[in-house]
Amino acid sequence: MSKDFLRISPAFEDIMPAEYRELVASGPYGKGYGISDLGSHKELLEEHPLCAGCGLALSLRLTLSVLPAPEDTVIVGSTGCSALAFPQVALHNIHSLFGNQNAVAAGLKRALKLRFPDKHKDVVVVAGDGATADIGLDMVMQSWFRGELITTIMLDNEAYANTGGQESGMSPKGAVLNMAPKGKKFQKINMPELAREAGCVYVAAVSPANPKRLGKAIRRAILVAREVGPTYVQIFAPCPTNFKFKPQETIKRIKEREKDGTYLTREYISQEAQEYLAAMEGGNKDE
Amino acid sequence: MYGAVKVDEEKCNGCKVCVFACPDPNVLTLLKTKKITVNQDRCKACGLCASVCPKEALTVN
Amino acid sequence: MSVKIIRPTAAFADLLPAEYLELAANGPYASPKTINDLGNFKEIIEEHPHCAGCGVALGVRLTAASLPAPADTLIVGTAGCSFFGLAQAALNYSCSAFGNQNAVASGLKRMLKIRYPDTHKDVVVLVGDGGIADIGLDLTLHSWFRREKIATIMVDNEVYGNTGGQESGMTQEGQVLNMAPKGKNFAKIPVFELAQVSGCVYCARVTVASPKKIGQVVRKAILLAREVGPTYVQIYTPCPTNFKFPPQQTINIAKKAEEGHYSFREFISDEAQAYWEKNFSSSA
Amino acid sequence: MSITPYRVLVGPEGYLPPAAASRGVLLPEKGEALIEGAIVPEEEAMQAIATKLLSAKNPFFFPGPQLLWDWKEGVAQKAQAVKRLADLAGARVIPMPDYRPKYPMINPAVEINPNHPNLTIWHNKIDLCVFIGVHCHYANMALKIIRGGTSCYTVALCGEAGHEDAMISLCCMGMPELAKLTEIIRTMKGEQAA
Amino acid sequence: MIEQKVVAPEYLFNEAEREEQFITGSEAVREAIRRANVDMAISYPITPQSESMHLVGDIYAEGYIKEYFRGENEFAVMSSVAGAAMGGVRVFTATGGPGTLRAFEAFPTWAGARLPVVCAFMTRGINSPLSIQPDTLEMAYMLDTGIIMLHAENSQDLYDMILQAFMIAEKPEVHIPVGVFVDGFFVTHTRDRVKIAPPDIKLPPYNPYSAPVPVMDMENPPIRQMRDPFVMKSNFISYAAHASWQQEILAAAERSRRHIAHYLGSLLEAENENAQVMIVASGTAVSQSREAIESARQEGLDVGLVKLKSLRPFPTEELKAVTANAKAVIVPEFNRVGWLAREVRAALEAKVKVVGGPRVFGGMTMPPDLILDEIRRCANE
Amino acid sequence: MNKKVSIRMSGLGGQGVVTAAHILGSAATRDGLVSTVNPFFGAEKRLAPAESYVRISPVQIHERGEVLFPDVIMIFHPHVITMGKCYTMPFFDGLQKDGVIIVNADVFPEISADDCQALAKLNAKLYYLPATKVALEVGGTELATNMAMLGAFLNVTKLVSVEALKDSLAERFGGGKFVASGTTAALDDVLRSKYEKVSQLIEQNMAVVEAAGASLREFAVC
Repeated sequence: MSKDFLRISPAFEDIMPAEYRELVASGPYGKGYGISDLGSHKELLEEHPLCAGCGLALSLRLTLSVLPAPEDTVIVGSTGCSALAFPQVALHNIHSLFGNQNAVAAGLKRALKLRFPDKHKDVVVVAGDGATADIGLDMVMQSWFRGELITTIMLDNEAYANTGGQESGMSPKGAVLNMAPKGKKFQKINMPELAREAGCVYVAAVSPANPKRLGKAIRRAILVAREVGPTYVQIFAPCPTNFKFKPQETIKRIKEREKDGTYLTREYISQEAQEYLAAMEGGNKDE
Repeated sequence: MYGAVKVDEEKCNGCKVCVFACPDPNVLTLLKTKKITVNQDRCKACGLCASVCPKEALTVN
Repeated sequence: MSVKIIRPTAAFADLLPAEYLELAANGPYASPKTINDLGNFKEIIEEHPHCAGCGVALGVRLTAASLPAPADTLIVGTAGCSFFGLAQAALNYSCSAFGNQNAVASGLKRMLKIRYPDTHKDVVVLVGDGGIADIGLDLTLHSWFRREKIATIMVDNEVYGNTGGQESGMTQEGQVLNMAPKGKNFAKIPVFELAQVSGCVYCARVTVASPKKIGQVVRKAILLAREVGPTYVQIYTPCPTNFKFPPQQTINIAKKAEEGHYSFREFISDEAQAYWEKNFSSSA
Repeated sequence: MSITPYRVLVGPEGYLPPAAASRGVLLPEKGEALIEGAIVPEEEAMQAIATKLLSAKNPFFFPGPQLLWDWKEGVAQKAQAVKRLADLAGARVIPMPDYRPKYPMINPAVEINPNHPNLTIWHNKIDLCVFIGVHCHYANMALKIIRGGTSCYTVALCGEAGHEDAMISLCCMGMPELAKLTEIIRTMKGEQAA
Repeated sequence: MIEQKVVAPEYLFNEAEREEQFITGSEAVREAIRRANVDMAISYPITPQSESMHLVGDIYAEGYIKEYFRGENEFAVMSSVAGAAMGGVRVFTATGGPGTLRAFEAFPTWAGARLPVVCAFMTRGINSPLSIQPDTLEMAYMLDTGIIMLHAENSQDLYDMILQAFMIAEKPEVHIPVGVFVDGFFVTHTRDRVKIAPPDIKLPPYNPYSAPVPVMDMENPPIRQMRDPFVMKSNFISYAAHASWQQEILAAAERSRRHIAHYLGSLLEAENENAQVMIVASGTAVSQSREAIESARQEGLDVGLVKLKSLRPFPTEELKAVTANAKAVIVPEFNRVGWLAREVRAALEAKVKVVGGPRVFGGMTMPPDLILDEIRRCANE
Repeated sequence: MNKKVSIRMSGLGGQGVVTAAHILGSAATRDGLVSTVNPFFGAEKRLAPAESYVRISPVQIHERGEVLFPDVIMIFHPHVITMGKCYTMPFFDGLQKDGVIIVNADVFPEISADDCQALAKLNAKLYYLPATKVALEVGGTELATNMAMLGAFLNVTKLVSVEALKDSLAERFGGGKFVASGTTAALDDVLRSKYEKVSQLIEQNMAVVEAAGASLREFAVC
């Protein structure tokens, strides 16, 4: 957007509620903020109805704080827990339907490219594991096959949480959940690997237990998607409500799973993306 | 388009490579004599059998 | 099936048209046939309306001749060219809606397992590239994730043949087709690799230029799917009609592809390899 | 089309009344306006707005995002003009900065939200409100809810085609129309004072 | 590509000198899109629609359209179309039969999201067993999706209605999708005379900033903007918000009446409306009826015809008016359920006898004689 | 002409029934008549049954879809009669009184006594010609079979002018506005490849049209 788009009409300055004035005064638009700036500025995400200790909410908040250009970012979401927080995000974002987020994003990205040929409009898909790996897998992968210049972020809580805790394709094998009363019978879907095979030029699996790494991955994914090709980031976002652990244990839980090797963090960068990033990150080593 | 493949029985050695090349079932069959025979009514004359025959025993008009 | 169901009742045997009698007497049900027996027995597919020189028809015919147990095989197909030959096959064949073949097959296989716990009922998905790689990709991959014991066979003509020659996800990059008027601008979908990542225990890639290989890999895929897990075979079946080459060129084109983008590939998981060696290596 | 023309009157009309458009109320053409469902010349509607505004006990203006944010050329001036108009009419201003279903609740003293505009109306005891600068879809939603559940008189100053669900609606509202309306109010106020 | 200049829609529709071409319905689609100033089109194969989108692809290659691609299935295509429309461009697609049903979830949400998409539906059979042949059954399912439904009788209608559809759909107070329905094969593959405007003119472009909802480009306020949030009664947000939203979609369709009448002349066309026997039909059934009526007139029977051009919004009042003198109304249809007869019956409120039929389906042709038989029966009663 | 004539063309996929219908309808339009043309495909498969329909009239035609009651039936391949490769059985189903049937066959296919009787009752005129043979001999390709059939049609009905037919052919293959779809496009390319120039394609195909008349035979029903 234009640099001074987020400006209140002078005539109405005095009647604007405080949160909007704050957003203008100390919001992140055009500032290039990163993870380390959190706490020092007005965030894009407002108060939302997600559960206490929600790993997904935390991941979402961290994700929003590292968008390289929030003023030119449009997010496409999908049905699920994340959709409950999105109305409270100070960005243009689209709910879409359940599972069609990458198809919507593909249409949107091409439309924006056509309308604004000279600037980068970052189209970022943020959806849950059910939307990405189950009902929407075809559309997710086809957007990658086609090389759509979008970033796909999966908030992986390993269950259908919003509908009450059913097994998803990303649930770990053996997990007893609704609709898997005897435990899930098959392995967690290997999405990072599928993403790589399907043509993603940057793939990362991260978690909010390491916010800096998460921030770096998201940033890289979005930058690479501007020019090189589709990118995928999978964020482990455990759900205290449906996996029945205490809200304060979310991060501990991530660390345990990372330690026992049942949730691997990893990063894959194609040669071309590597070169692009090297050029981009050359002068900016602080992350 | 209205023709059918013809077998030169002199040249055919019954190797059946043509049988594996035909997209249509039960068109080419191997006779007891170890020669291939063609069901003329069903042949679409595409020529695939001829394209693989090592003995050049098949021709499409 | 019980071979009885292909035995004409004595009272009406003389009334049955010749092709049915032939099928009973000389079809592949009574005694096991392999692809090497082609030309010597009555095939289970009858005359069909595929174009002359059709690679898909050839692929389907060779696959049908390679079934290890046609009497206990159920084919699940989908809309597309592959449908035409199979509609004339003496097999139980269901043509599902476009793209949902692997979901239909999953339900079918599980039900048959319950009804016939002691017999292997081979559920084989036999469809085109559009059905598997485009519209049905999600359902295909999920049947593999769930490790459904079905064999999925793609007859890949790299185009939507039946609807008049549109670009499919399996079309090669750069190819000009309908709906890709400036040429396809992304690579062929790597279904073979995706199958491995998604849990298939056996994958093979062949072309109609190598019929005996088709015979081997199809048989292997179906036998392994009985006990070990999902399997996938991808057969290159060039389309003379939509790629505008003379029908007699189909096999030559497939042969050339074997030296290029369609070289023979095979993947087998350790578990499947062990099972194969234990049970079938002598007969392979 | 219905035989007795439907009148868009001040509410509360009841539990989920149909949209006025579904009851046969048509939108005005340029130069025309709507008063309570009937098409009238624009001038007449402006007069009616002025009368209503000046006689209201507690009138409010609800500027929407298109006017609150200085996002393109001309908006700041238009916002200024609207502010002057409100001041002239003795109306207070409460903004509708966006349309989200806000969590957990809005502060009805300082803002209005299209998903439950009635909260703001009730809280501030508003008897007349003027919508301006709100995207048409959200304005229509809000106007229907207000008409269904409150006794607030609604006026819409629309830059596009107008709103059947407002009791008075202008369409094609630009700076000249705004100036004209201001002038009418000024004149009427002068007359009242005199 | 021919250099095109933007002209007023009225000029393109009514005034520009037209050339008569002997073309198929699919070619008529191409000629409409060529003049529609479309930014983007997305395709997926389904008979009998495919040819239309091939031809649209051809004009993309020629440079008339800026973006075009094949999606992976109809649901994805309709979703991508939604994304494009939210991004503020004029977008076109087409589907039919099973494709319509595969994509179905998208249509009510297109309407709910106020997307001015124009989609051509080339109807065909949808039930098992599979059929690629003409059948209008899918339209029954579409009636309550909230989209505007126009039904073309022939290629001329198809050409005109597609162009007009963009203008109707994009009116700020309407701004909901328009489906242009046409009977597959009977129109798409039939070669007929079609009068078309010169190729060097086109419609005015779409202005996304007049939309009744903010376009999703981060260039206009509000920035805190979600398309389209679900509304739950969990936090002071009333179900009334959702209900009011839905009313607004219905209202948008109502508002389209004036624009349909402006661009198409009317929502229905009536001939000989004082007749005692009236035929009410849409699509190809109108054409078959015309032949039957010609024969009936030669027999001295007095028959009138109502051609319904718009099915949503439904021209209830107009239909009542033009059938006021009728003692019987015959509704011939190309589907087995008779959805149009249901609509007509509901509109006429049992004041007139409504004969539901003749009906053919599964690809069968409707011989005008079948309709003639019904006319004779009704006339002699 | 003073009344509508409905023509049904039955053949096998790839024989050009759709193209023949297109050219005929287009020619009628050029002669100032009104025409509609529509094909019925099963699926676009070569050698599968294919039918197309042409209606020609001095006044506006509304009716569309299958021609159920043809005045003229053109049969492009004897298999239509002998193997049932058509959408209607028997092959003359729906033929109107005094109707015409033109068959591509070297000898008229054998038909049953009952069929003969039915045809006689209709006062049907039956013709046959070796259209494929003419196409090969004169046009140099069997793909000109449809032109031979049109030549026979012209000879029997005189419904459209030779000039109009030639112009339509030129427009169809002249590389102008017409864009053929899938399978038809493929065959178009094959056909074009048989001739060095489009003008040659047109000349030779028109030669086929003319030659067809000479080899046309009437078949006496019983």
